Amino acid sequence: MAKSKPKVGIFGLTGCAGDQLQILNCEDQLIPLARQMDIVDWVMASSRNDHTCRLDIAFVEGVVATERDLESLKEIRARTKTLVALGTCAVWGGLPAMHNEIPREVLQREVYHSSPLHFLDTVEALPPTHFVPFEITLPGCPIERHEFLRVAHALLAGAMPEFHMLPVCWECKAKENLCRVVYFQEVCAGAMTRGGCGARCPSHAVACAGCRGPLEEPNYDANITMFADRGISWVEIARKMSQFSAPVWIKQGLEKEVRHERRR
Amino acid sequence: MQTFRMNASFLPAFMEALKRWGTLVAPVERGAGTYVLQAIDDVSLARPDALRTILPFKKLLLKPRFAMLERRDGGRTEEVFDNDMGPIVYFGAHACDIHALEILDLIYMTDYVDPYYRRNRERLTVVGYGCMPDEYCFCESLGTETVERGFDVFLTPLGDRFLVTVCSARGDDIVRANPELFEPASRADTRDYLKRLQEREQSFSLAMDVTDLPYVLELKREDPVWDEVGKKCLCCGSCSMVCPTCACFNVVDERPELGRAVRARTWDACLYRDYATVAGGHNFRADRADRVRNRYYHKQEAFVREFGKPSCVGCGRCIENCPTGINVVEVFKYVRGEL
Amino acid sequence: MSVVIPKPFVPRGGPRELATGPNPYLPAPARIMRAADLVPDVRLFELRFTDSTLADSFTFRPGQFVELSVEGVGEGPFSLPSSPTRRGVFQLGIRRAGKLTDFLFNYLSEGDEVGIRGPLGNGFPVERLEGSDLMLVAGGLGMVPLRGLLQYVVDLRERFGRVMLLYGSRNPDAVLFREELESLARRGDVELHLSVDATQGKPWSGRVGVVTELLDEVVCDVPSTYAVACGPPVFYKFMLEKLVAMGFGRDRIFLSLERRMECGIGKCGHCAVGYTFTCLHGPVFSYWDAMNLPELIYT
Amino acid sequence: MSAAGRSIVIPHLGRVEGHGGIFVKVVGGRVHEVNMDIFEGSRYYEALLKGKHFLDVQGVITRVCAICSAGHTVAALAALENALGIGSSPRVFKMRGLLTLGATIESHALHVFALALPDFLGFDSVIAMAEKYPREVTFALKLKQLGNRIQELIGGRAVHPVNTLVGGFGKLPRHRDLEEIRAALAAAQGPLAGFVELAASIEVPDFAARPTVFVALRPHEEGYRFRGSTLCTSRGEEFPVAEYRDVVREFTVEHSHAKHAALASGETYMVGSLARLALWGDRLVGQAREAFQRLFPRGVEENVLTNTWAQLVELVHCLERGQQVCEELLGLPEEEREMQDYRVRAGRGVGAIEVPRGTLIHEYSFDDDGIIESANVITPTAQNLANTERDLRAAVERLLASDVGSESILKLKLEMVARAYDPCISCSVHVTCL
Ligand SMILES: Cc1cc2nc3c(=O)[nH]c(=O)nc-3n(C[C@H](O)[C@H](O)[C@H](O)COP(=O)(O)OP(=O)(O)OC[C@H]3O[C@@H](n4cnc5c(N)ncnc54)[C@H](O)[C@@H]3O)c2cc1C
Ligand code: SF4
Ligand code: SF4
Ligand code: SF4
Repeated sequence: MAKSKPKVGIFGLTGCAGDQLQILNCEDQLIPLARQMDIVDWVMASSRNDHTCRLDIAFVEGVVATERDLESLKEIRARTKTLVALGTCAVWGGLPAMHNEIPREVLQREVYHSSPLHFLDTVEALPPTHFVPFEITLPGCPIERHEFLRVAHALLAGAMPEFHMLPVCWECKAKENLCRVVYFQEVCAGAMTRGGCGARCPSHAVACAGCRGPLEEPNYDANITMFADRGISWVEIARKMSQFSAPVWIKQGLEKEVRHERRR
Repeated sequence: MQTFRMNASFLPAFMEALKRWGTLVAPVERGAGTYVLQAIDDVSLARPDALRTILPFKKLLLKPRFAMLERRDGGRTEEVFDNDMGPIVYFGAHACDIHALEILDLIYMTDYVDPYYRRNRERLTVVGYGCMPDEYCFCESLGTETVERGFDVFLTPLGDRFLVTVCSARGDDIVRANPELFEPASRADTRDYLKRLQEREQSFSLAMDVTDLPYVLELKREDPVWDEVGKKCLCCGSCSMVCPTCACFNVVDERPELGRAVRARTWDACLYRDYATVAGGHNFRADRADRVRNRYYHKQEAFVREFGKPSCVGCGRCIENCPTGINVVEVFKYVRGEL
Repeated sequence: MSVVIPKPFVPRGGPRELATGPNPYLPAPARIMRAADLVPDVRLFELRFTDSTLADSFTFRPGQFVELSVEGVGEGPFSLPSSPTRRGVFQLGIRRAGKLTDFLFNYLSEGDEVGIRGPLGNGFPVERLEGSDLMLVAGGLGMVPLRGLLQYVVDLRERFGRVMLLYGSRNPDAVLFREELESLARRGDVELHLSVDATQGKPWSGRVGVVTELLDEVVCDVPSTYAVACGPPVFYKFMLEKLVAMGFGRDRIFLSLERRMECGIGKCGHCAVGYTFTCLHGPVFSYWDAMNLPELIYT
Repeated sequence: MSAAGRSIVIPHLGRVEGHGGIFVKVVGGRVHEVNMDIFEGSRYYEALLKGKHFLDVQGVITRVCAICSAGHTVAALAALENALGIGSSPRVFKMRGLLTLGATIESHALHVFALALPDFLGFDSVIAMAEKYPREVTFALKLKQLGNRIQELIGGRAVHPVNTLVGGFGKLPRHRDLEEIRAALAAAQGPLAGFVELAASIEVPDFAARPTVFVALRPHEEGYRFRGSTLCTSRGEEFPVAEYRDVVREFTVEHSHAKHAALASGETYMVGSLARLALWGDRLVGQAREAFQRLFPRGVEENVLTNTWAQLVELVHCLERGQQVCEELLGLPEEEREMQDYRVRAGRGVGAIEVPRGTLIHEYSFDDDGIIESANVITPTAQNLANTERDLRAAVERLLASDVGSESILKLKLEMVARAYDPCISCSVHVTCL
C-alpha cells in the first residue's frame, strides 16, 4: 500500500478563509499531516507555490463570485484527481449566495402556495459545486476540524471518507439539550441540517441556523408548517430560514418543480 | 422477592450506601422541568420523581457513539473498551424503564451476545422508583406499568416511607449491608401500597387499545394514515433517540489521526434516509411514509411476532419530544378508525 | 406488584459464537492468496485465515456469507461462492460498488490481509435439497452464492438428482465463472442454460433475452424439484411469478436476499424486515416466508 | 534596467489572508506607480444586511472574515447595543474582552510565527520551518491553539462564534473551564519570553521606514486595552468614534476591490499593533512592559517591519491580561446564562474595537421593527492599504538606489512589507459600494 506522497493543493475562492483557517487550526495534527503529503500549492500558508502541476487532492473553499474565481476553479478541477469542497460556501453557496429577496419569496410560497422564485436568477455568487463535479463535499461554516481530519486521513490512506448523514437533531439529542422548538418555540433548522457540528448552537441554547446546509430531502414544508403551528410569525420564520442555505433548501424542497438552468 | 420498609428520611443515606456498588447515576434537573440521567456525587441533586429523562438509561449501556475496534498501522485489529462505563447504579428506574431494559436484553443478549452491551449490563445495578403518570404516559395500555423482575431494589414512595422490594441477590446484598435502614414491612405498608396502586391506576389520562394490534396493523399496511404521518414527520430521529427500546446502530470506519483506524458505532434510526440503502443506491424505504410506518410496525407488530410482546413501553418520550407533534397514541387511534 | 419468583434470564437459543472468535464484531485476519478478475469489475478473491487452526477448521454452509473488512475503510457482507467441501481456503466474488470495494480493487492484492467475520446467515437448506432435482436460477451477481451451492452439489454429486442451472447476465462479457460452468456442463454434472440481455456484438451461442425466458427451455418434474433463485431485486418479481405458474410450491422455492447490514448478527437493525433479520434468519428464505414478510421482496 | 521602464509584479501574495498582489512600475529609475492589487471577490455584506433584522447582523457580518470573526462580533454587538441603548453587564463586558484576547492570541500567533517569521528566518512556509525549528513551531501552534480554546469556550466556536448574542451570552463558561484557561495562559508565559529573546536577536531591516501617522482607540480604562470610544492619532488629535465619518475618509481606487482610507487631512495612516504600542505602549505592565523595552529599546520607530515585533509584545500582554480577566470572571458566581432584556426600537449605534490588525468600526441603524436601514464597516486593512502603498513606494525607491541584487530578493522584500501589515484582504473587500 506504500505510495509516494500525494500532491495536495488548498485553494480559496471568494470567501472568509474560515475553512483554510480551520485547517491551520488543527494545530496538533498540522505538522505530522503536512509531512504525509506534499502541499505544493497553498497561497495562504506558503509563498512558494506550483500553480500548474497535477494534484492528487485539492481542497477548495469559497464561492465563485468573479470570472477569475471560475477560471481558477476550472483549472483546479482539470489538474486534480480528488476534489474536495470545503465549507458551506463551496458546497451550497453559503452566506455570499444569500439574497435579500428570499424571505419574501418564502413567505409568498407559504402564504399563497405559488412559487415565482425569480430570485434564483438574481443570485450573485454561486457555489463551486454548481460548476464542476466534486468527489467529496464537506459543509460547515466553517468546516469542523475533526471532519477535515477524517477526510484528509482517509484520502491519505487511499480510501474515501465515510459520513453518516444525520441531522443536527441527532447530535442535539445525544447531548441532551433542551429542544429549541419543543421547549422554547423557536425556529430551529436542526432537523433539516446535516449534522457533524456537534449541535453547536443548540448546545449553547441558541437555535440552529442551518449553517451546514441541508440533508438530502429535508422535509421543508413540514418544518415551516410546524413553526407556524407553534404560533411563530411568518416573518420570523422567513427571517430565520433565510440565513445560510435557505435558497438551497427551497431549491431542494422544490426540486421537482424548479430545475433552474446553469448560469454560465 | 423480599419486601421491606424504609423511612423516607433515610433516602439520602440509602443513596450514599448505593455508591459502594458503582457510580451513582440518577435523574438531575436540566432546566424547564426537564431531566437528564447523570452521575452524581451530591445525592441531594437526584430527582427520582422525574418521569422522563431526555435520553433514557440506554445511554448507560451503549453510548450514542463509541469506538468498537481499533487498529494502529502495522498492528492487529483490537477490541477497545471505549464503551465500558464501569459499575453503575442506576437510581430512579421506573417500571417502564425496567421493562425496556428487558427488551434491550432480548435484542442484545440473545443469539450472538453483544460484548459491548454485556459488559455494562452485567455491572448495572437497577434501583427502581415508583412514579405517578402524567399526560404523556400510557404504559398501562401496554402492561408495563408495574414490574416484577429485572431490578435489584425497587422503592415505592408511601408518603413518609418507602416500600422496598428486593428482587435479586445483589439487591439482597444491598439490604444486608445496610440493616439500619430497613425494617420488615407491616400490614399498614401493604395496605398503603395497594391504595397507591389504585390511585395510580386512576391517574392515567392517555390510553391506547392494543387488542390484536399486530393483525390490525397488518390489515392497515396500505392505509393513507401513513402518508399523512409521513408528510408531517421531519425524519429528525428524535423519537428514536429518546426511545428506551430503539436500539439500532450504524457502524462507521474512520481514521481520526495518522496511523490509526477506528471502527465506531453510533445510534441510528430507521427514520433516517440512508438507513435501508444498499450498494447500487437502491433504498428499500425511500419514502418518509415508509420509514415512519416501519418504526411503528417494528414496535407493535414485528417485535410482537418475534418476542411475544411489543417493544414500546408507553413511556411517552417520543410524544413529548417530537417537535412536530406526532403522537403514537393518536396515530394508532387513527389506524383503528377511532379518530 | 404481584410476587413472582424471577425467572433467570435465558437467551433465546443459547448464546452462539462465530467461528472467528468470541467477540462477534472482531474480525479475524485472513490473507489474500489469489485475486483474479472474473469479469471486469467482479473479482474473485481466495482467502485463508492467517491462524492456521482457524483456516483448517473453518467451515460453513453454502449460501452463508462473511463480513469482510478493512479497518478505517469499511466492512461489507459478501456471499461465499466456494464450497465447504474444499477446506483451507474460501473464496469471495466481489463487485466494485463503493468505498470498501473500490479500496479492495485499488490497493489490495495477493499477500495482503483483510478482516473476516463469519460465517453468517442460515445458508441453503442442503439437507432438504438432497435427493431431489435442483433448478438453480441466477441473475447477475446472484451467481456468486449459487456457485457455492453448485460446487457443493458437484462435490457430493451422488446425493442430488438432476441439476439445472439457468443463468442470465447483462452481456457475454459479464458471465461469471463461464469456463468452469461450461466444463461442468461438458462433464454432464449440470445442465447449463445461459442467457444475456444483449450480445453487444460479441459472439454468443446462448439465448438473448431476459433470464425468465430460460424457464421455457427446460422441462422438469416440478414435484420432485426444488428451485433456488438468486439475483437483484427486479429479478425476483418475474422469476417468482413464473416459477409459481410452473407449479412450484411456494415452500419449494428458495431465494437469497440482500439488505443493508452493519453487524451481520441481528443487532444493528438495518436488515430487519418484519420480524426477521435478513442476516440472522436469512439471507435464504423460502418464497412462502418471504411473501409473508412485507417489504422483503421489492417489487 | 531599460529606460522604457520595468514592472515588478507579485501576482499573488502568499501567506496573507485573501487574494491580492503587488504591482510596481518603474520608469527611468523613478518609481512611477505602486499598487496593492486586491482581486478578492466582493461580497456586499453591508448591502446584504439592509432589510434584515438586527439579530441577524452578527451571523452575517462575521463571515466577512474568519480570522477577525470574533472582532467583528464584538464590534457589531457593541454597535447594536449602543443603538438599542443598552449597556453590557460587567460579566458580559469581561467575557467579550476575553474573547477578544483569545482572538488576538490566535491571530498574532498565526501571523508572527506562521506567516511573518518564515521571512525573517528564510523559509517559504511554517511547514518548511518546522523541519529546522520543530520546538519553536510546536510552541507557536500550542499558543495559537490556546487562543482558539478561549474563543471556543467563550464564543462556542473558534471561528464565527455562535454563543455571542445581542444582550449577552447563550451559555456561560464553567469555572472549571476558566481555571483551566487561566492555568494554560500562565504556562505559556515562560516559553513566550524565550521567543522575545529570539526576536530581539534578529535585526529588523529599515528599508521601508518612513514617517507615519499612527491611529488607535484610547483604552476605555487606565491600562493597555483593546476597547474604547475615542480615536486618537499620534499627532495628538482625538475624536469620539461616533464621529468617525468626519475623521476617516474612505474612497475607492481603480486597481482594487477594496476601498482605501485617509485622514481628513489627506494623510494616510497606520492602525494595528505598532500604532497601539506607539500610542499606549507606556501603559504596559509586567512582562509585557519588559518585552516592549527589550524589542523596542529606542521606543516605537516609524518602520512597519517592526509591526511583527509589536504583535509579539501584545502576545505577552494578552497572556497576562487574559489571566486577570479569568480571575475577575472567577470572582462572579457560576451561572448558566446571562441575557439582558431590551425593547426593540429604532436607533443608530457605532461600535469600535482594536482587533489584531487595528481599529475596526461598525455602525448600524435600524427602524422600529429592528430592520436594518444602513450598515457600515470600516476595517483595519482598508485603512492601512493606502499607507501600505506608500511604504512600498519608499521601499522600492530605497532598494533600487541601494542595488539589492536579484529581482526575486527585491520581490521578497516587498512582500515582507505587505505582510508586515498582516493584511486581511477578505475584510478589506466586503464593502465595495453597490
Ligand atoms: C447477504 C449479502 C451478500 C452479499 N454478497 C455479495 C457478493 O457476493 N458480492 C458482492 O459484490 N456484493 C455482495 N453484497 C453486496 C455488498 O455487501 C455491497 O456491495 C458492499 O457492502 C458495498 O460496500 P462498499 O463499501 O464498497 O460500498 P459503499 O460505498 O459503502 O456503499 C454503496 C452503497 O451500499 C450501501 N451499503 C453500505 N454498507 C452496506 C452493507 N453492509 N450491505 C449492503 N449495502 C451496504 C450503502 O448504503 C451505499 O448505498 C452482498 C450483500 C448482502 C447483504
Ligand atoms: S433544538 Fe433543533 S436541533 Fe435540537 S432537537 Fe430541537 S429541532 Fe433538533
Ligand atoms: S447548530 Fe446549526 S448553525 Fe450551529 S453550527 Fe451546527 S449547523 Fe451550524
Ligand atoms: S420525532 Fe417526530 S418528526 Fe422526528 S422522526 Fe420522530 S416522528 Fe418524525
